[in-house]
Amino acid sequence: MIPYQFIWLIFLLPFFSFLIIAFFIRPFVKQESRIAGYTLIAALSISLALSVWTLASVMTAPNHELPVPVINWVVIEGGVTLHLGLLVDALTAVMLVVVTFVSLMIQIYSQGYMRGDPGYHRYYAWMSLFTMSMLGLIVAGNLVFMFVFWELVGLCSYLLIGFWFHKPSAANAAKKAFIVTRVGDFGFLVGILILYMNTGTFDIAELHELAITGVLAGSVLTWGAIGIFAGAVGKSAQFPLHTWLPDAMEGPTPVSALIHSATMVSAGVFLVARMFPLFENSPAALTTVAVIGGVTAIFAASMGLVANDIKRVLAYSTISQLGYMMLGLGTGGVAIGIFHLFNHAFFKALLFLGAGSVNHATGTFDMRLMGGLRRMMPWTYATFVIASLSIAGIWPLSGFWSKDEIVISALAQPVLFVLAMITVFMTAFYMFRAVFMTFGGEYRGGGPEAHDSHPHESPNVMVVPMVALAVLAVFSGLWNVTGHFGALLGHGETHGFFAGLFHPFTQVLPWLSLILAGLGILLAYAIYDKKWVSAERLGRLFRPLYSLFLHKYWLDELYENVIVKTVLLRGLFGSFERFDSRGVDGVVNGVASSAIYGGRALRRMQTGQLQLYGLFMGIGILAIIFAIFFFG
Amino acid sequence: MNLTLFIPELTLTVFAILVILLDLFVRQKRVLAQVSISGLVIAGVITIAMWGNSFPAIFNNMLAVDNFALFFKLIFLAVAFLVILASVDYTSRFARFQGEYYALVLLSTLGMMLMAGAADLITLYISLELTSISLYALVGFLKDGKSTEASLKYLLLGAISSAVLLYGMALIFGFTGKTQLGEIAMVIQTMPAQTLLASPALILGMVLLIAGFGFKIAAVPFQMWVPDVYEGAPTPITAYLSVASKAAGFAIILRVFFSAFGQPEWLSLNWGMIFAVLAAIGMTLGNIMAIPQTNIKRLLGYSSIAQAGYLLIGLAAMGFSAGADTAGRSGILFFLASYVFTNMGVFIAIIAISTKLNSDQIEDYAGMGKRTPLVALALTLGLISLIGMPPAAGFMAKFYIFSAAVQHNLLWLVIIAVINSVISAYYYLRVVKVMWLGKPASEEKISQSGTLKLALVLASLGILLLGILPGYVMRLAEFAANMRLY
Amino acid sequence: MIANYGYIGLFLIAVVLFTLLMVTIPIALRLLGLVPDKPNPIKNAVFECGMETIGKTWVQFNFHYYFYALVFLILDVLVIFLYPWAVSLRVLGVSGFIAVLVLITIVLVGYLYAWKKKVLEWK
Amino acid sequence: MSLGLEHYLVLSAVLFSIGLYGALAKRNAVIILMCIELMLVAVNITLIAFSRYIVPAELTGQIFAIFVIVVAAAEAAVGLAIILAIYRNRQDIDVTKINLMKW
Repeated sequence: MIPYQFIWLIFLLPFFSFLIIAFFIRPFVKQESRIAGYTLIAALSISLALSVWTLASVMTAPNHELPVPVINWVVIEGGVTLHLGLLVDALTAVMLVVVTFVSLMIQIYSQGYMRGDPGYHRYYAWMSLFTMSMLGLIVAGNLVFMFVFWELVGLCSYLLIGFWFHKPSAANAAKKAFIVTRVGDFGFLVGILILYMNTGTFDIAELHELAITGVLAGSVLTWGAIGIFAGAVGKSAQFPLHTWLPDAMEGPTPVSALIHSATMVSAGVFLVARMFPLFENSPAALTTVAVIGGVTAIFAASMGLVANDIKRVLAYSTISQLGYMMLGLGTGGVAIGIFHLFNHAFFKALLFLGAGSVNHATGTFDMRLMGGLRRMMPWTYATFVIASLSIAGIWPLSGFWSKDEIVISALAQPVLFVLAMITVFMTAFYMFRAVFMTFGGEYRGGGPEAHDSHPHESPNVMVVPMVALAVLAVFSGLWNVTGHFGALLGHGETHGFFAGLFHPFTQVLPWLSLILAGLGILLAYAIYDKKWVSAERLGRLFRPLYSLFLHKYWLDELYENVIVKTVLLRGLFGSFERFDSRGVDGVVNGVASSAIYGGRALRRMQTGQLQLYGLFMGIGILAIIFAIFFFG
Repeated sequence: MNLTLFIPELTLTVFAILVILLDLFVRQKRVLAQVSISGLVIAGVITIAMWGNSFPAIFNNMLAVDNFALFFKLIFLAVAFLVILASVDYTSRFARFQGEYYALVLLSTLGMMLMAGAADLITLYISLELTSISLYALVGFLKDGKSTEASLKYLLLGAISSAVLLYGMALIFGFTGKTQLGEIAMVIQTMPAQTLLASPALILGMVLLIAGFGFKIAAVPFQMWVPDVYEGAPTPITAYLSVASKAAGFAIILRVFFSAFGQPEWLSLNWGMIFAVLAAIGMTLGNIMAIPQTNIKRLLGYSSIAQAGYLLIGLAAMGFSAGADTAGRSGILFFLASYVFTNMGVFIAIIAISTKLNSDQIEDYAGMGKRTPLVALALTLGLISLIGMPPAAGFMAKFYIFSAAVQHNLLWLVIIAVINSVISAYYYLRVVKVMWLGKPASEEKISQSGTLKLALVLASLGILLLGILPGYVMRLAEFAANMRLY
Repeated sequence: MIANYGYIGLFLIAVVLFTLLMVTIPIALRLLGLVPDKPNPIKNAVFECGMETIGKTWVQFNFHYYFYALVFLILDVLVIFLYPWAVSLRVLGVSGFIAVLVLITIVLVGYLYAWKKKVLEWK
Repeated sequence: MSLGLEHYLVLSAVLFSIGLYGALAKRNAVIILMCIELMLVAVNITLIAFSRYIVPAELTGQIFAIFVIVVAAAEAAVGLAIILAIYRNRQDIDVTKINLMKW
């Protein structure tokens, strides 16, 4: 049984490394040294060890929960009491292991990828803070404490996506990410307040109790849950608020890897899982989750079919996989959704690292300029293919197990089930499209700043983490073959659809999905490797669909119109360039521009004539008086 | 009568006079700053020593010396301390009048300390005027076009509002025949309800009081002077106005409305509702009008209007709870405490930058992240705290006040407030963005004097402390919130 | 009791409302553009009636007059307090005497200040 | 008829309103200052009238009035000084022209 002080250490260690890097290493150590990286790596390895220990002791603990004595953080007389408490159950433990492990791998990889970058120290400082806040978010025991770290995660992603801030695109992408997610955070906050107003507590465990015992029910529960879900939608880029993720590519690739696999986007899924008893007891909220998830899954996958930037393909696949997780949560329960998150973290991180190493070699992310890397970068190729097979859901790789569980549990809602099935096909197709375009055929010259005409494998410091991740991408799925994982997280309900490694072949659904996936791969092979069917012909054949996907359903154009409108407003009021609102997106941009418009209109009230001010005061007084005598 | 309880005020008076006299005979002007700082420190130490036990009021109940007053006195002394630290370099530009400058700062602090304790309409009015008049003079201290204009606007509008306030006091006095807050409360509570309802005089007086105090705390619709005056005044004085004078206003409002108009319930509900509406309008107006600003002092003027709105939420909560529980009051106290450090930090950073650039335009702040990292960092911290994002103090303060409001079914108000803080993030972050991502006009570093650095570090530490370990200050605030009833 | 005089409050409201109305009308007309805004020397004259002053009104007499006025004002105010104290000297006794001494000292400091700042001598 | 409290109150209300009107409508800063003094005087009348009729035994209102007079004097002094400074800056004290800072 692990002492609880160590659990505190898990997320305090990265914080210490942040302090060390920010205040000692960055100012005093010279640029070349790579000690900053080693500091963080050391901290994370210890955290990982502790997390594993935690997981082990959680497994043996009674009803899989560790008691952690609370510290009173804020005590408001006659008001609330905020515990600085930790909630350590199976969910927490699993997430801890995933985050620490993936983050560790990525940090090691970054030692190679970021070497020589002028912002090397800054990079590791932010990375430490980023990991710390994610870990804090996971162990948080009450909603306010959680919200603090929730905001910190957002802030760090802002800093990391805008890491190369001299690129305006990067700065804007960062701002976009920050503000779009803030819209979701607003919903989250309102949800918290609604719950607090009706229960008078912020403590997650207590809220669970209230929800399960039915004290907390009805519209209050529904709206509170939906408010919380809004936060999740923002963070994990679900349908209406998904637009920030594809642009979040502007940061360094390892950052994208971390954001997409374990840290930022999974926070939303984790939040829903953490508050699951609330959703469980309000069917409306649960359905919302499922529907949003299903829609997002197919919606994003369809856009992934035609993207040419390898990182964009991966980004859309992330969104779509997150949709799967939400679908799993909405139809199946905690265990299923989180199990997919668990597997996805590994192969998605792997895919991004692969993309990074390809870019390292060719100096571009555009797949049309790659090709033929199969021979030049064997390790990258092998790991990338494994990850792709896994995400496509090919037996017996990890992706297969979690995805099929989701699909099976989706049977309850036929429509969503069909969507899920189509998505299976699409996923396989676009992933292998990427594989064949990148590694198949002949080398097409790479990007303008390609290191040399003949790309070569990346250094070992980058390859080793990829291999490690690949191993997990293969085997991590076996954990739930007989439903151990489900039993661990499922709070009693046992989600073992499969009774053994070969059991799936005795059932219809797995066959179905395997066949669909196989078809997808085959099609990709036919089009992009063997060129039996020309992509252009196909594109012309499905012209409307093709362009629809290529233009991302014209969503950005829609947003453009809003922007155009604001531009008109600016034109009307002149000299607007000073107020930079570029990069603020869609709805947000609408709100912002209307607010700005209001500001510009209202400020006319401030004429600088002091007597008008006095008049204003007088009128105000009278208004108050009359208000009292007529309404009071 | 027990004069020992009056020692902090006396100390400050003596030191103010001392500064004036020294100024006449001393060449080396730096001494003045040291003298006034030492005066503030002494007064502060004595005040802290008095903390804890419940003291009687002095001067036949004209001046209360309860913990509530002491809490505010400490706030004012701390602010004045920071302001003087920040002014040491700044005052060089009006070399001839340094003595007056420090003396006036001390005197206005004295006035505010009296305001915090005032338990009688007369003392209340005099202390308020002592504060205001010193501030009128300070605002016009630069003697250039903007500064004098600002001080004229402040003076005339302030005089009008204080006349209105005075009329309100006269009506209250006529209605009850008393000027001592506790006695007023007694008379009101003993009156039969229909008499109260029948006569508009009481309500009218109350509204006029709200108008008069609203002017000091920059509550809509009495806030019009704020942006202009903030822009024109010398920056340290702007900081002083935005923090201390606002805090003093809230001290008075809290005491008057809690101890005089706290009962009967329908009355407190009445003014609670007024404050709620004013809060909603204030937040929205301040935030929206701040967006298109290009001068950072002006921007902060609007932002302080918005912050006043957040604070008024606490007053509304107090009205709705009819003074039953302390959440609203202590919420305001804590918010003010964190607001002191936040705003002082921001303004000190601005002094540090603007005095070197001779410009308050936001676009000139480009690249400060490279040219003076420490200051830029502090400014960023302050702005984050103003947005109300963890881990800065602002988050805790907002959380505290909002939870108080939610407890009294003011969810609608809280939701408006939350939306507003989202809007506010937009313009605060614009400044941050310019500082860190903007192209610097020149590469050469900007160095700061020791005193300024000290002030900056103190403020930033305060922000972080209140944000991460708010427990102590919160307990302090709750302790101070139980003010003396007569 | 004053409660009976409550209607005075309403009266005040009416009067203030009337005042504000009077102030608002011209501004409103200005904003509506009904009134042409053609300033000319006569309109802008500081004094609405009587003779237009010759030359600048302000430079005609020296600032020092204002200083003297202000200094006199202090004395004036001091007397306001001295008078009631003098009337009831016996009742107030020593404490009252001390209080007045303090008051006078403060005012004296003011004079000293004015003196050192060369306000009292005529340049 | 005999003078009652209401007469004083009406008088003071009228004075106050005249003062307010002047303060909001006049353009010469000095005149505005005078109007403000007028408002304060009106308040003094109210105070003393109340004190005389409501609590004849005490002198609260009168004392209050004295303090008000003092404060008014101080205010006037500072006001004049500031107006002086303004005049030195821009040979003019028309408040409608004093709008360097707006919006």
